[in-house]
Amino acid sequence: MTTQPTAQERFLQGIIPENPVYRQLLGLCPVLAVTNNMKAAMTMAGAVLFVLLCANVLVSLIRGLLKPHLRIVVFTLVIATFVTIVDKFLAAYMYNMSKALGPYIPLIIVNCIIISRCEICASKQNVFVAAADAIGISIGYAISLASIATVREILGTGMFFGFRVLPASVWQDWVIMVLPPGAFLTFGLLLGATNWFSAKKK
Amino acid sequence: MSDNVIQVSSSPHLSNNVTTKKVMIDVLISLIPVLLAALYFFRFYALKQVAVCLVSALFAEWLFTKMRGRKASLSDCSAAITGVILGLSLPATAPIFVSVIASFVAIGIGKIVFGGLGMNIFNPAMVGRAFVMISFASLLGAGGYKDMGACIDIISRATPMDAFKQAGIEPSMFALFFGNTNGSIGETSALACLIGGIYLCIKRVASWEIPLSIIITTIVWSAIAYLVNPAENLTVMGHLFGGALLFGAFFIATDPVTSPITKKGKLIFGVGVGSIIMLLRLFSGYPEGVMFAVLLMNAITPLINNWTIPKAFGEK
Amino acid sequence: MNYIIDIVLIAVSAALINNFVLYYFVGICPFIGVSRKVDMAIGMGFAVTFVITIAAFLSWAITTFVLMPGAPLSSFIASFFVSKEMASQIDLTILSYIVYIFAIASSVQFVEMYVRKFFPDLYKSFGVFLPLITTNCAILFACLTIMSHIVGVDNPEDVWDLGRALSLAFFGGIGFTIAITIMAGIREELDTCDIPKSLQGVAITLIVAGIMAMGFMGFTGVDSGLKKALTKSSIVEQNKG
Amino acid sequence: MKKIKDFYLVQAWLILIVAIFFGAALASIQIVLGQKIEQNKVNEIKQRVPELVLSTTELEKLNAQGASLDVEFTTITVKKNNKAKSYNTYKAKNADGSTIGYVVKAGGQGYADKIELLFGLDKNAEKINAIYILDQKETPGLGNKIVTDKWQNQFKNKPTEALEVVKTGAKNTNEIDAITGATISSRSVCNIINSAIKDLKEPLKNR
Amino acid sequence: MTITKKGTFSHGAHPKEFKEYSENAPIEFINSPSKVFLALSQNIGAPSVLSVKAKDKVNFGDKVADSGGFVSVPLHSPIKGEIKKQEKFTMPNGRRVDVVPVEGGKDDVQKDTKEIWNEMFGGEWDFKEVEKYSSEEISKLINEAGIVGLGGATFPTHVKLMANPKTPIDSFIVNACECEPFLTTDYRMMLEATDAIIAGTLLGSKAVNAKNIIIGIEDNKPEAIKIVSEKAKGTNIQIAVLKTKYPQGSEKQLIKATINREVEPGALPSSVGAAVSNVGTIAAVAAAVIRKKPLTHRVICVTGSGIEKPKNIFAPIGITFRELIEFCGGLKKDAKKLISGGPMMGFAFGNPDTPVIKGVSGITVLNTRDAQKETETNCIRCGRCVDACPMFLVPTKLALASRKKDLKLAEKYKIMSCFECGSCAFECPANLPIVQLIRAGKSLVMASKKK
Amino acid sequence: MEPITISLASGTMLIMAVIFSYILGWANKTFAVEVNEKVEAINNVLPGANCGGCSYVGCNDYAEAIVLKGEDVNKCTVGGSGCANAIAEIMGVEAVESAPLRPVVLCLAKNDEKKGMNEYKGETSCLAATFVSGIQDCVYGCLGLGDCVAACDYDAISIKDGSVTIDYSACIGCGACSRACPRSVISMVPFKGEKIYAVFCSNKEKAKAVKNVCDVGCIGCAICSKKSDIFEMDGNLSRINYDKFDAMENPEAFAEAVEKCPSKGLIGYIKNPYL
Ligand SMILES: Cc1cc2nc3c(=O)[nH]c(=O)nc-3n(C[C@H](O)[C@H](O)[C@H](O)COP(=O)(O)O)c2cc1C
Ligand SMILES: Cc1cc2nc3c(=O)[nH]c(=O)nc-3n(C[C@H](O)[C@H](O)[C@H](O)COP(=O)(O)O)c2cc1C
Ligand SMILES: Cc1cc2nc3c(=O)[nH]c(=O)nc-3n(C[C@H](O)[C@H](O)[C@H](O)COP(=O)(O)O)c2cc1C
Ligand SMILES: Cc1cc2nc3c(=O)[nH]c(=O)nc-3n(C[C@H](O)[C@H](O)[C@H](O)CO)c2cc1C
Ligand code: SF4
Ligand code: SF4
Ligand code: SF4
Ligand code: SF4
Ligand code: FES
Repeated sequence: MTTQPTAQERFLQGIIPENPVYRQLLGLCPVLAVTNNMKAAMTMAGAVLFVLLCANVLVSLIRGLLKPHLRIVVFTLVIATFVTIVDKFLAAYMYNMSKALGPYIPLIIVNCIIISRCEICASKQNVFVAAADAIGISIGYAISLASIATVREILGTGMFFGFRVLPASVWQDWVIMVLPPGAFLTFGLLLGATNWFSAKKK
Repeated sequence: MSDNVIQVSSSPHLSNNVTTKKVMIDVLISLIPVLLAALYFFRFYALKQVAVCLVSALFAEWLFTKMRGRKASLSDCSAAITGVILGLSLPATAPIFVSVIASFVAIGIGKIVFGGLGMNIFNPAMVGRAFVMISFASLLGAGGYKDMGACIDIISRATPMDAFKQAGIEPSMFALFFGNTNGSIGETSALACLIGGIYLCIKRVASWEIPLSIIITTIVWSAIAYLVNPAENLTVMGHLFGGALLFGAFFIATDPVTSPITKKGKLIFGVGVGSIIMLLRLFSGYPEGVMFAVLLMNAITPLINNWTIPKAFGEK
Repeated sequence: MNYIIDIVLIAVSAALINNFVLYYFVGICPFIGVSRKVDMAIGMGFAVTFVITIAAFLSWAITTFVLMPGAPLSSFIASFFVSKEMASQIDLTILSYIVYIFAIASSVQFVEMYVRKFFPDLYKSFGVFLPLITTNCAILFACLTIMSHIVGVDNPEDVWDLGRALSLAFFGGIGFTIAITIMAGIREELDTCDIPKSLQGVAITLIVAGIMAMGFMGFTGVDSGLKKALTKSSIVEQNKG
Repeated sequence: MKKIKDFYLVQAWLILIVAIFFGAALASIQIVLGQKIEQNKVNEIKQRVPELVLSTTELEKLNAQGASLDVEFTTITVKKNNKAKSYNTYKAKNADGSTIGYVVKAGGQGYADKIELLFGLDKNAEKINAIYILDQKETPGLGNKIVTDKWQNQFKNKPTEALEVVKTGAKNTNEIDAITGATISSRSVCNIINSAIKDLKEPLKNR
Repeated sequence: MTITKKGTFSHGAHPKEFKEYSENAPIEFINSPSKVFLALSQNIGAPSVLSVKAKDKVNFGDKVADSGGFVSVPLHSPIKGEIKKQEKFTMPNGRRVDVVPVEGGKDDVQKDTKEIWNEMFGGEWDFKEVEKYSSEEISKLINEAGIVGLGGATFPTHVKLMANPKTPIDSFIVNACECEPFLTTDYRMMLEATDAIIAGTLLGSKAVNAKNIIIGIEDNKPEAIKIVSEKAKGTNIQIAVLKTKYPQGSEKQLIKATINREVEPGALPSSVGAAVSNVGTIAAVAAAVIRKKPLTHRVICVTGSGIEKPKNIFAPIGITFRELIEFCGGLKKDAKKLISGGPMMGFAFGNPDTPVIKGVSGITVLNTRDAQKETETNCIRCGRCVDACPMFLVPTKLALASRKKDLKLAEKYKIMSCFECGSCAFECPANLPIVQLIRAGKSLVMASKKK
Repeated sequence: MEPITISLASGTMLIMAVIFSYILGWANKTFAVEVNEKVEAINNVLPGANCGGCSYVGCNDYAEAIVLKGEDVNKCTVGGSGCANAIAEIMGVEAVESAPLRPVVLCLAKNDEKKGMNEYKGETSCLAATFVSGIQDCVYGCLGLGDCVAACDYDAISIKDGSVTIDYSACIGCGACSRACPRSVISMVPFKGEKIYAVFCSNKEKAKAVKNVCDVGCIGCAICSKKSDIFEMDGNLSRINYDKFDAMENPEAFAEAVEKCPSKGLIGYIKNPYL
């Protein structure tokens, strides 16, 4: 049998080589939905980090007790609980952001990234590795969200993190970028670009 | 014996000498009446618009094919059509940067990413136009068409479709037919569109099924709408000559690449385009729906092709 | 009459104007993953539509009867222990996400078993998609949307009943089916196209989806337009009647 | 005989325990945070009340004092086409209990999606004091200009009769200038206000 | 005799006719060459089996090979001479076949070609003689004469012209369309061997017991229509004048145009009660049955813009293309492409020393201008190919599916129904080699079927 | 109040969990799918290129064939012997030493060595070109139109002057090129030892016919096969028997056979790039 990667490998792999968005193409709905500005994207990434970290750690702790046919249920239960917690925290302490993200926070429950990490890593390896994996993957996820959000926010509103970077006097916003078509087009082209770069590197 | 190197190839060894380039040049010829009308009504605005789009479309085609490492494909003239049709579908007032972005998007995202000529699913010009229309809605929405400061009178008026939708002002049929109204520079003259369009159909460059079925569908729906509620709806003639209907039906919906290949498919396509145009004109937030109707039906075209495979000769 | 118009408008909006995939970005995974062949896409579309409707029914019922503040079932049970007043304030909405995901998972399981048992042929053609659906956010999204129209609505008139909930879910599913089928048609066509290597596969699919989304933006406002037209004609009708 | 291990529920003991535990945990979180969330929702509206019922000078004065207004929340239900319709209204009172004005929450279809807004009325419900858009999804750059102060300021001191949107230069007191390129959004806002005022004018006056 | 007008089929193409090169050139007679090369597989079906050995002497008309099965024919020597060692040649259709050379020595006196023509087709014909032969006798004599379809398909004619109780045939159609541009072989036959054609038509219909006897001629050949209908007076032959359109001469389209029946894909004409034969074939049938002459010579039209003096030549089978071309004054300086057959269906070849087989109805030589192929672009999905395809297929899809080797797609679009007429590629503005791609696709489909 | 909420919440969750675990338990039992552990294990070992080099549709197919049909363990050309050993271990059998199969192009004629070349207009595809006669006289030789190039997913093939070159550093031995070649010019050969010999011609005809069409072809004189039994005549064409090559008894005879071949350069070798 192949040996399981170490904590460090897990951490590093999650960022680029196994990037959940550009490489594994998992959990694309929020990637498209919340990337019309950086703030929302980063909040989303934070929420994913929290849920993934908690779920990975908890699953890893109870991995000895899992029955094969029931493990997915346990994962779901764990994930759904943590997502509810994040959601309520946002509603309590970042009310406006919570309103802006709307249903996409609860949709983390069905985000395949988390369940696949529980399955691939947490249910097989120890807490330490699982945590490293969660952080690595979350950083990878955050980088991906940031790349898309940067393009969309700057072109779509002339701003970055809410600060104006392209002066309104000369810049006409490309409104389409913050609307649904812009999300698809930006991600599609960025994905093409990453494919091109990695092919070239080889 | 012969001085030549003998050539071998597969049959047939004759061809009717129609080439892609000739087809495309025929389209450009058919656009001449429309261009003349545009120049007549919009003067240098039209010249500027078409020239900017044409040049940037050609440049984009050259640039992107080069980036792909392919031979330059300017000589097939299809990029020129994209440029001209795009220019004609923009308002006289659209600033230069809008035209340039539209051309680049049209050629880049509308065409080259799919593999260039013949491979694209969506009409490149309409992809470009939709992109800028959604991006710069204030410049290309109805408000954008009006420019009080313009030195050409018609540009300071509201577009007829919009005037009707907003204020219920009945357009003059005479003006709609000949074209001295505001609007996208190529669409205003129904007469010019008809002349060019009929030339296209006679030359078999465009299939007559598409414009015909679009026009008939539009007539049917607008007649129904008018009969149900004459007070609030434009007449059949208004729908037919107003907006971009004829321009779209003859020059845009007929793009062979993005419309179905079989006769039956073309009829279905036309009925679809006509129906969506009327749905959007009657109910949507926009005064006009040609562009969206064409894009939506382009998307369905592969399915239409798939579902209208003709029965082979003798097949039961 | 007004009720029917309401249902129709919810349907049009869910299927076309605010298409689940192209406007709300939910169900992207199957939209990209299962859109390579038209027949597969249609199978997936109908499977989703079916499950989404069942899940919507379940979540509507659970929310209305158990979870929302003052829901009949939970306040009935609570009234054994505390005063009626207090009991009607019991608020279990915090459980909603968990309950929904379980409702979805069990309806998928249930549908799978039912179809396998009674329609083995059907199972062969679309059963393979069922497990995938559990992690399809379109379903959970529909449940959440329904919830947002039940809990925390100012005006009791605006609280959704079952009919509205099912209209949203069913036509949301139909909208998904339309989008994925169109996409599959296009992707079959793209197989014979000369797409740059780095754009092949998912990237070009996303770009096509972007252009489709532009097209679907044309429907913006059709619901208000329809509403205006329909209410007007129904007023005419009422006057007659 | 079946072994205990073969019973489904026994196999699932972990799930059952986790379920109970999580249920309890979540309920506790609800108890802790629920209040705060509710507060957020109410505050979002309540903190707007002063600026919606007071004039600018009054508002500055109030802020300088660091005082706050007394706000009373009521739901008013009116009959319309044989159907009940409820409005959330907020009555602002001085410290002495005298009414300053009312804030009404109303909503309706905009260009793209629902628009939700607040508007403030004077104490006799005869003049609009100001409006505030709570929620809208109009097109950025066009319809979403309804959130700009410049446009909203037109509503100051408009009489509570049917407002009308005009495209070129408002002349009459009941006219509002449309946002160029977004007549529909502009009209939607006015329609929402018009219909709420029509429903509420009498009930508010009578209170 | 009756004449019907304007029958046709739907779709198809309208290539320029180019018949002017050779239509007014009377049939000429080439001297027998000293060496001929007889390909052993000249027909569809099993190859013929050599019945002589190297160094054997044969005389004019002697059998050199036996029929190799039911769907096969014997082969006769067109000259007097000695059998040589077998060789291999690449035929214009790309097949590599065994060829047996026959070489006439110095003392072998060759029969005059003109005399052979006279014996086969000339002189007086008495149509009453037809009555003397029974259906079976006719088939047998056809078989012995080694006749294959001269319209190009080279299907053994005795198989086609044989009464079969399982598939009764009520219509016998003679294919005199010659819809290929340039070629005038059949046209000259109709003008110069009219009697033999009428006799052959009657024999053919008798062989299959058909009541309906039709000769289908395109309306661009008024001379031929005139003379054939004159000679057919007093018989029950109908002349069907058909619209000039490519591929009017294709079997299925001809049946549709004349008797309005549609042959299902993959089925034979006999499934709708029809049999179709080319005029040249039918003349050879007459010569075989009534004059007992084997098929050793045929008329070959050498034409095109790259030929000095286009001619219709009565020539021995097995003569090389080079000899025929030289008989016509050779190639012009700007000749670019040699085609065995017409330009629509014919095969281009590079080696003029290849021998002619029974199915070669003509040689078309195109000059540089006519052979010019415009540069290929991507398909613009214009649908012209769809509007041209007489089989109602979607050629562009077939071509693209073949190019991508997507056999499922190709079969979904019914690739095997294509008979490679070339109407699609003729019309295509993108100049896609549609037919070539379809051929490749069909070969892949067949290979996958075999597996 | 609070205890009630908490217990109601827990209760609701419990009921759900019960229902759900019941359904799942039942489903698990009713629809248990037999997963063959060995197949899984082999799947993990196989490289997952799904290239078809093993003559199965994909890696999984091959894994199943090994377990269920007793297929040999050394068919994976990509994984090579390491992979074969791993599979052998799983299956508990002895791995037969397998040399990697690599493509060799059995036609060396460059454009100027091919006779009867005519100008060809049409689809740039060898398969399509086989339907046009007269492109070149030899109907067995490489057409140089690159179906093999297109078939190779690893960019290992290039064509210059009508002659095909394989870049063995990029080639993984999937055999796609060999399957794509309509003229069967590319043969998959075991790469073993320092030099891999081959007879670089595919023309099956007799001497005269070959001489007519090609200067460097195999004329079928059979001298080589008379000298050494490593060579076997396939009709008029000489072929090397690689099974015998490994255990060559008489290397001198082989050397002599190579020496005596009248077509110089016809029998040649490729230096094993993997040593
Ligand atoms: C080919 C073509 C397609 C068009 N399609 C649309 C469309 O889909 N939607 C639209 O609002 N305007 C479209 N237009 C612009 C309108 O036809 C026209 O200019 C309109 O009266 C301007 O109103 P608007 O700018 O408010 O949309 C199109 C114009 C052309 C030339
Ligand atoms: C992409 C796009 C977005 C639009 N968004 C809005 C909007 O949010 N609100 C609005 O009232 N009109 C919007 N419009 C413009 C309408 O189509 C319509 O032309 C306009 O309401 C007419 O108003 P006007 O007469 O003031 O120009 C939009 C147009 C486009 C093309
Ligand atoms: C596209 C196409 C065109 C044809 N054109 C002719 C033609 O012009 N004349 C002809 O005799 N046969 C033509 N044929 C061959 C006929 O289909 C048929 O095989 C022939 O008439 C049968 O007669 P035979 O067996 O005597 O040759 C054509 C076939 C095809 C596929
Ligand atoms: C009849 C006809 C209409 C055309 N219409 C358009 C058009 O509306 N927009 C466009 O970009 N190209 C048009 N073209 C050019 C060309 O087909 C188009 O750019 C292709 O989509 C490029 O692959 C047209 C071509 C023809 C023959
Ligand atoms: S597809 Fe075949 S049958 Fe149809 S036109 Fe082309 S070659 Fe002829
Ligand atoms: S005629 Fe040519 S360009 Fe037109 S659809 Fe057919 S293959 Fe394509
Ligand atoms: S050259 Fe390419 S196609 Fe051929 S075996 Fe090697 S990797 Fe496979
Ligand atoms: S080796 Fe075969 S496939 Fe490759 S170019 Fe030569 S003939 Fe074509
Ligand atoms: S993240 Fe939405 S379906 Fe996968």
